[in-house]
Amino acid sequence: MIAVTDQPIDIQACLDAVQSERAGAVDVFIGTVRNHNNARSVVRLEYESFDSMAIRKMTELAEEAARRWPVEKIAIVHRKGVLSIGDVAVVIAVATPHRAESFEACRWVIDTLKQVVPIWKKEIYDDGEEWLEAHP
Amino acid sequence: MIAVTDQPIDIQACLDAVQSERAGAVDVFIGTVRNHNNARSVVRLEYESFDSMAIRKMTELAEEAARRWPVEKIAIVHRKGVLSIGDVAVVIAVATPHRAESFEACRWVIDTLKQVVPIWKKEIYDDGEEWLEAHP
Amino acid sequence: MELTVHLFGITRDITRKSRHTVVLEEGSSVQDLLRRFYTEYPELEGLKSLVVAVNDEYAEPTQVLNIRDEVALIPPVSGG
Amino acid sequence: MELTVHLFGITRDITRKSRHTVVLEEGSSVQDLLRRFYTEYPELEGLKSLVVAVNDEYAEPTQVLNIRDEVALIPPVSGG
Repeated sequence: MIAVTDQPIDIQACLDAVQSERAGAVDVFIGTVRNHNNARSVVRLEYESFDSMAIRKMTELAEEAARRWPVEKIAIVHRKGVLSIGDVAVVIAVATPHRAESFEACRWVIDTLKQVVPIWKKEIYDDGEEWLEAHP
Repeated sequence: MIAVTDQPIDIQACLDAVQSERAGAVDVFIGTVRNHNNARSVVRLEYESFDSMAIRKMTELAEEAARRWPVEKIAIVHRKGVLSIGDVAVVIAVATPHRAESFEACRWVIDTLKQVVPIWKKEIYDDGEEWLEAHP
Repeated sequence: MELTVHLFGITRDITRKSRHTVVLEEGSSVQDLLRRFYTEYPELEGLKSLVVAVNDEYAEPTQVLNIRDEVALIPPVSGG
Repeated sequence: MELTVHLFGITRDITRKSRHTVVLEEGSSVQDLLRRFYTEYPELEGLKSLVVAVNDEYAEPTQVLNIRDEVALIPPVSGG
């Protein structure tokens, strides 16, 4: 399951999507909206996505993960739109036969997603707002 | 949340238990019953637990993880009794401010749980059964 | 040739547009397109990086653009 | 002194009991208790490891046992 959605992410649906009788391990990464960043108080977030390219890049991540590790099933779902504190922004679930590879593959996917998938995060503070990573 | 239960593990309850406004990352490890092990076909599993000591050891793991990493919240739940293929045997959920430490802490907890928590797994095959790890 | 470029995130804020139409000579490259944007919106120079996607794929600066290409400016991504 | 020892997993299968009562001299250690089990159930020698838990904590072989201790045999664990 690969998706970008403006609706709350259904984590159970992600888990159901990676269910496999051959898998003994599922590692799930859940990225949520924190109430602060770099000592500034965050009021809400806005995620913007270039959907068609984001889906393409997420699909490539899933394929590359399956080449590097014995992945049985994988789910990558990213939220877009306005998010409040505590909301789930991204879920990555990776099912593999053994646990070491589930951790490694899941971590590689989130690390690489943050570098290559065209999704942008704006943090809104009490006293302003900022597109993350935009400036040096 | 620290528990040993003979009922199916409620993963959403584990996630709710680690919800924190200060956490931006939750890593969740889910151990499930595979349909084979060491090339033998597994029919079902039986987990036995020394409950009082298991809870004590799992609590110590949670405390030690919180000393080593900036853990906001943690859940460790292990199933006992008879499990079928695909059933969830263990769930570990770790909420931390950033993602690297959620992966590291979660992996340390499952690796250490498998070494020190007094829970025993018997695999039942087509043609026999075996307590795992019992013999050299 | 006339190309419509999709804009996201901070590039949308800087240009105040989600699409921007640019007229380029035939045979223009990704680099030529970027130069045009920098001339028109000097504030884009302040970004940590700015690359171009062509047909949902990151493009090299030397890649030649075609009238049927779907083109987007990609400022530093920050998903996850 | 009389101690009731809790048995789990393969030690329960080998002894065919979930509790086993052992009579030991006062001042006996964890090692003395293990020796008694090995004498009575030689099949326990085949295990990868066998340790004793006293009051929900792993015990050293030299630890002296007390009549009020809650004692368990811990064969190799395999949770997770």
